Amino acid sequence: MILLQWTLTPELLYQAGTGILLFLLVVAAIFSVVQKDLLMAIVGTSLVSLILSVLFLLLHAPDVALTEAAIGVALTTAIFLIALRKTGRYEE
Amino acid sequence: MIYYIASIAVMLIGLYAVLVKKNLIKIVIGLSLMDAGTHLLLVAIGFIKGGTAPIFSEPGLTADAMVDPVPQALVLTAIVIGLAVTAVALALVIRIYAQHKTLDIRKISSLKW
Amino acid sequence: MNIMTIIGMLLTSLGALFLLLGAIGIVRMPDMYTRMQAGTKATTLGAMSFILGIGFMEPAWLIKTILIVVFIALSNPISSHALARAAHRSGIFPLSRENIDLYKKDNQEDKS
Amino acid sequence: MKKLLAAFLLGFIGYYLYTAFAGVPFGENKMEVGKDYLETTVPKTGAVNTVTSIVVNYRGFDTLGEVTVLFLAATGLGAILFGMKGKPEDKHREPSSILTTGAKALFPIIVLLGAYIFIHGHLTPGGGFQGGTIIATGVLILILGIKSFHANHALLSVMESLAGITFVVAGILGLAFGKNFLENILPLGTPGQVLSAGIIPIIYIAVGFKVGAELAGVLDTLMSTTRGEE
Repeated sequence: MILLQWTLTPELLYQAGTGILLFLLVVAAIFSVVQKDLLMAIVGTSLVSLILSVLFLLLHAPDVALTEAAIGVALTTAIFLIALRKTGRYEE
Repeated sequence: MIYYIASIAVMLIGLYAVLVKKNLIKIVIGLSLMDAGTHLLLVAIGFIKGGTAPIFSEPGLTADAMVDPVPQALVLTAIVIGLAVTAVALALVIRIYAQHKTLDIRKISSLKW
Repeated sequence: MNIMTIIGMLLTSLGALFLLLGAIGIVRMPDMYTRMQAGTKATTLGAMSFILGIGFMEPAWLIKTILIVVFIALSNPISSHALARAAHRSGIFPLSRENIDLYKKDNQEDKS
Repeated sequence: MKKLLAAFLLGFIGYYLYTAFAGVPFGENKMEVGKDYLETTVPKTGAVNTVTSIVVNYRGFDTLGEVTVLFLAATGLGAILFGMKGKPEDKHREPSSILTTGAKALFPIIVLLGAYIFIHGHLTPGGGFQGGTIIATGVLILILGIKSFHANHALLSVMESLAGITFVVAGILGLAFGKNFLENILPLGTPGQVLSAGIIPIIYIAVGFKVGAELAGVLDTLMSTTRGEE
């Protein structure tokens, strides 16, 4: 009976979206750690940064979201990829 | 509350990568994951329910209904420093690879005694 | 509700529809190139009309949104081109029965 | 064995972190410092964005240290990779003509976006670090898109030094006018205008140029390193 009383309020949608984003964050972090292909692992860290930037926006921190989007998603990934090009791609 | 759990989980995953993984790039990835978890934790501490962003962009916004700006300024600093740390660590990794032709930390043994 | 808001609502609905079509296409399409065609063309149009619709709903932001639309129209095709080229270079070939691969022929002509 | 030990340690640390943060209420109170900054930021500093006024004005000394750390990182990276410069030997390196033209067309727009972000740092979200990073991303697009492109390191170092000197001089001017280091000496202006907030826009523009030059130098140094196996 309690379940029937729930209505689809914006508050509930907001909380559900936050929960899904946090779950995806943890999943992307685990993915980037267990993946043997280092290129995929770097894509995983980039995904972590992207979700983190959306979460900062939800937490009313637009400055931090902009910084994370510019530094975490773009530049850190680029530096990782350059370093991967100079070394080996697969983890033994 | 769920923010705290998720950020602590991300920090622990990064710590696991630093402790267990043998590949140097994986270790740097773990360091950057620990950074990310700390940033989320700090910003989540400063959050206030029903608050707005700490920018007085329109008339009528009052200081009472704003989230805490101090953790955001701290995290802003921390992200930039994290980028610097990552860049220097990856430069070290490139140098080690040129010297030893491997990224496996078990095979890099010239500094052990 | 004036005419600008209605135009903006129509444009944002159109953009959301195209973004949804792009997402369905990425799931549904069989190989890399067709997937990329769904994921870049449809989302380019979707994002452009979505942002332009927001510009119509808030007329103070119209100039900035037009600039963003121009930037998306410049940058998104270039990035998808680079992506497709990198995929072709790294050995992913189209999954089709006829095996028409004009890009490979072009490359060989360039090199000779 | 090692994994088991690591899992045990992680459980230990996780439990204590959780108990430490279980007492911190989520989304309720505000620290006194933050409250004070929020109340005094518009009358004291003239900046509308509170985060910017904390980063540049209340904790300007901190930002000077941060910029120094970035400079040290760029210098150290150059020192670590010293002597590894050479021609990249990849055969797939050559960019297509679409990419070259697109990079040339996109670079001014990206620099414009970065400059917009760090000039409006005290009004809208963003600031010197973000704008500088966006400019460095534009330089990365140039490096990827144009085959024979190399960043002019002399120009970059001149830009970076001038920006650093501007920051320090803006601080010392406060001392010269009988106030503290990095204290505001210019009129505050109307909050919400571009030309307001005293020395905050000047410092943030300097920080933007400095960060952009440093990160572009870092990217160019990393890109022009050889693979290391000869």
